[in-house]
Amino acid sequence: MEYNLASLQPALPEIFLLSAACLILVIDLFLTERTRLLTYGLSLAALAGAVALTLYAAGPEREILFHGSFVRDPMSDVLKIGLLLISLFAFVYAKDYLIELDILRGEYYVLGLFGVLGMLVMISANSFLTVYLGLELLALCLYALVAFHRDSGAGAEAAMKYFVLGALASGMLLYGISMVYGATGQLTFPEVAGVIAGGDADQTVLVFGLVFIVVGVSFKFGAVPFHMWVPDVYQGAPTSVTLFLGSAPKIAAFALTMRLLVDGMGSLVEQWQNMLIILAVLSMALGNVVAIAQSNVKRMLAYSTISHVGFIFLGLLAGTDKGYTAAMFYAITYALTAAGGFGVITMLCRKGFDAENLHDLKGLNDRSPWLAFMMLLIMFSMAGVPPTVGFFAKLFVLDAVISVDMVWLALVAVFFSIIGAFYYIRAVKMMYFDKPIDTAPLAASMDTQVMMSINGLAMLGFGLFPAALLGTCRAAFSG
Amino acid sequence: MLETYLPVLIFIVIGTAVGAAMIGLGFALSPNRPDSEKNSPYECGFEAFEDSRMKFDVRYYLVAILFIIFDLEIAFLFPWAVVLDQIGMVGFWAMMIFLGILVVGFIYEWKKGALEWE
Amino acid sequence: MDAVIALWTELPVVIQIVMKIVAIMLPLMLLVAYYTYAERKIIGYMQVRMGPNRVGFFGMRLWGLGQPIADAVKLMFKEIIIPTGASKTLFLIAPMLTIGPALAAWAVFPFDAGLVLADVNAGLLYILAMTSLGVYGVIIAGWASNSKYAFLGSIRSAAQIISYEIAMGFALVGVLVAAGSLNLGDIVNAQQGSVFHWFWLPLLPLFLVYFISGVAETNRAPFDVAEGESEIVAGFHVEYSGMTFAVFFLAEYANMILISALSALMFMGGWLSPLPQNWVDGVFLLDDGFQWLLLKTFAFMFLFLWFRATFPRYRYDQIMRLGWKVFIPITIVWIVVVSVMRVAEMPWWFN
Amino acid sequence: MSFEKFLFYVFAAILVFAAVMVITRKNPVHSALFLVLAFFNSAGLWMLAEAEFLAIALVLVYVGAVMVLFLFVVMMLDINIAELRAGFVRNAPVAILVAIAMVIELVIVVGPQRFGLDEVAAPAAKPAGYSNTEELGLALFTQHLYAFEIAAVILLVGIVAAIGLTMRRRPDTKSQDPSRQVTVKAKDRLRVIKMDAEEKA
Repeated sequence: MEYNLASLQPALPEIFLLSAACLILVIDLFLTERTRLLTYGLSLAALAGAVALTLYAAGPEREILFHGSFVRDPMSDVLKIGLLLISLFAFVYAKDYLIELDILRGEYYVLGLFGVLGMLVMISANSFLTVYLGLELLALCLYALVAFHRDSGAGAEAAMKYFVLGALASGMLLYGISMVYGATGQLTFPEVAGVIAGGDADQTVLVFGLVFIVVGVSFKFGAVPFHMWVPDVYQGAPTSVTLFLGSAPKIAAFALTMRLLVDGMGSLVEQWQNMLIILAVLSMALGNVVAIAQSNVKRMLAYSTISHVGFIFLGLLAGTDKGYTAAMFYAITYALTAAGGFGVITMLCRKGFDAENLHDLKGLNDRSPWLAFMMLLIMFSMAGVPPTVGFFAKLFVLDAVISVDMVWLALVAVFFSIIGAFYYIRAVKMMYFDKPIDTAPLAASMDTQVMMSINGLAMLGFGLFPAALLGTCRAAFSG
Repeated sequence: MLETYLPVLIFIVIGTAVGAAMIGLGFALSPNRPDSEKNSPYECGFEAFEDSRMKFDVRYYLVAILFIIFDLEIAFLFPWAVVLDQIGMVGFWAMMIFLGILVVGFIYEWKKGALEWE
Repeated sequence: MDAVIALWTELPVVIQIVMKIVAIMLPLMLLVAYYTYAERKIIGYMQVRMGPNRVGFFGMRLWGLGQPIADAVKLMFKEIIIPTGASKTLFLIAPMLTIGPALAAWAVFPFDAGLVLADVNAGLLYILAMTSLGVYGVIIAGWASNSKYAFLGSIRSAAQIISYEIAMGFALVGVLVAAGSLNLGDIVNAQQGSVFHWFWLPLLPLFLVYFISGVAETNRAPFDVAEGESEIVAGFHVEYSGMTFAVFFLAEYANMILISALSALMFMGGWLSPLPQNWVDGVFLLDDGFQWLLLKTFAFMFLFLWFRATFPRYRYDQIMRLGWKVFIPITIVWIVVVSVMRVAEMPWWFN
Repeated sequence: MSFEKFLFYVFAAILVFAAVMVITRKNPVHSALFLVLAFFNSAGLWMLAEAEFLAIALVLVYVGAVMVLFLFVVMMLDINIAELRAGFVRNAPVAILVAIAMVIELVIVVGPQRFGLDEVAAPAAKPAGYSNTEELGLALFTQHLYAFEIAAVILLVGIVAAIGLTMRRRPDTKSQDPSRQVTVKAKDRLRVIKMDAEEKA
């Protein structure tokens, strides 16, 4: 195959981001403490450039590159843009926190960019090999980021846990992949799907492979019962990292599941549907119930994440385009919401004080009505209160589940969402009706404020006009 | 192909066996009269105190980690060099990009002072 | 004669191989023994001393030629001391792990056109893998001894060995790019022509890096901080005595010979004659043959001794700087240069 | 039984033995060394499968590099062995259960009824000139080019992460730079000040 600028066009976002990240890594070496913010600016520019290139390369057709290991299709376009924009939010929120804690080092942004690159690779993966490498690239960056605050013992411990369990999950995934490869003799998804559909592959081996792949994916997603690492890692990592970890990778995990289960093993839907039902129900149940008991806000949001992962699985397990659309909508909007939620927490931190506890939110309205309102929108969206976007996300997923005749599952989901609403509303109550414990003024830089406003209002905006985003998501699967 | 490796296997076995045989010979021929002074680990005139296996500078671990990374790079370079004639310019540039990415890492190491032994 | 050949081919393959191995190993051991003698003699003369000149055979002095034999016998009868607190098994395994790879690397070494024990495709890779195992003996010896000096020496030495191994590996990649094959025989054949077709010329920087790294890899002067008598007595093998020490000693010299022979093979045309082929075709001793390889190897072995007599010891930070900050950049750049030459088929080496 | 088969069983037996020793030895250094032995024997198995490049690369990379780091870590860190042992005994029943489950699962999946010689024909022996390295290179630099470049990025992230997490400049070192010492000028060190003579009070 010939390689030139024209034939490489579908991969331009990845190529650009890689070059930019390498360049920023080198530039950062020559910066002093005072000019360190240049790294920040360049990283944002790199993300913005990647967005532009994704739009430039986008189109309704499917393009395959690099001997079938890379694919660009409408789904990847939408996911990439969502991912890049949400990472942009995360990078902006992280800046003030890093400055306050005196850990502003270029590595945060560089590792973040490489992590984003890994996610792009996953989104555009068309073979088991690529998807695995993308996942490892992301995971490696995340392990390092969790341990980013070197003087923090909790951070190191969290990184260790994350690393060990993450490596185990990678092993599971790889084991499953090797079985599927053994059964089908193919690595690229369309060919694997072809062999499976042709009925030539050994069913037992395939199903065992599938089990391991699903286990690996659930580990990465943090679905119950493979969620043990989530609360500890979210709590132990610096908030700026939790913010990144808790938002954008959800989109990548969605892509991972889509590529592996739908693109690669779509005809085994009956098998993985049952596995996902168990995972989804357990995640929603445990996530929502345990979150109530948490007093640490990062931990609470970690359990909340687990429950939202259950919802994403709910959409996926419908096994229809409608379900995938709903799950995609859910993943993107949840990632945005989570970025905002952790963003607010980073804004509560300042030198020598790491806001972690739920009661740090108390009286936020008195200290900063604007920030409290943004947090209100975010919490409502997480709880699924109309007219925020979270409501519609849940609605679409439930609709998809009902349309494949699994009403009981929809009822279970609604039941646990109502339980979940309790702790979100409790946080809102603390912000508006409790006296502040700490009355220090909240200072946030201009860019953070602007981004936070966009983020908060987006909760409302997408909620009032969900059709635009939903239409985009739908277009991704209509082709 | 396999039969060419048989001598290699035998050579490895014999090579190690020679070492073992020589040490065995040493034990067979030499006297063995241990005493506590003779058997004490070497020290400059005083009694050995504390455990001799201590922690040491993290830099040594860092060297070992960097060594692994570069060793892997070499492992990638070997098949490339062998098929350089057959893979054409695409293969050539693929390796140049690979090397370029790792040179970035090398510059990073250098500037961060990971290669500094002060 | 025919009967002998018939008898030979009748032997089971394994016996044949074992006999061939013995035919490689015995001369090697003898060479090691007399290399130590040569070292003392040559350095002696360089320092205007006589070197060993007493021990001979049958009452004759013979310039001290009996010295290595006497040393070997002496070491055999020396007590093997195992320090208290040492892990006994590992303490004894360490020297075996050092000598095993040092000898086993010779399995794929071609001594003349077609004269090789195992003509494997991945010969160069095998050599690199075997040399990379040498570090185990050092680490285990240092740790098993339960002595601070041994431990310090082994850590220093291990970090040094692995650092130079990268430079060595890159240099080998350069050879590989130039020759286009991992087979050592093919590498020599790719240097056909005359002295100007050998790889030392197009790969000059890599050649220098390889040989100097080889010196560092074997822990020889001026890179012998691991032994650094004045600082940490004898480094990782301070607790070893008798035959256990002798095995380390043997392995060190076997490694030096290996590095010399490999340098001769990969950069100096191996058994090829330095004169153009049409001049020497069929001429006794001047034609391609084992004698050239031997001569070239001896030249490199002499360099080892010359270095030791000439250069003062490097400081540890200087050693690490040389390995990481000088050699690795040089080799990376030169690999790119060589591969460009190769792809562009530029000078006459690569046609 | 052919000689190859015999070698296979020898390598496999030592491999399993070494692997068991890795997890049962008290001393972590012994465990690491048994792991080295295990790698060696897997290299032997790969060699029997005619994957010469991968077999030697396994020795080069895993034995020659990765295990060296392992040894560095286990030798030089004070690992509390007794504490580890307690966990070992406590968790042993669960671990054995999982292991048995894995073995059963493996037998079901890769047993002879699926991947036996009846199901999958043995590959033809390779001709003498066959170079495994060459085949690998051709596949790596055409088909798997994209994966190869991602591998480079992963290695780069490895470098950045390792240095970013461990590197600290030590403020207490007293290193000297000889070239600066040699090039020092008198006026850098000594300042001659013109002063008026003081009158005696």
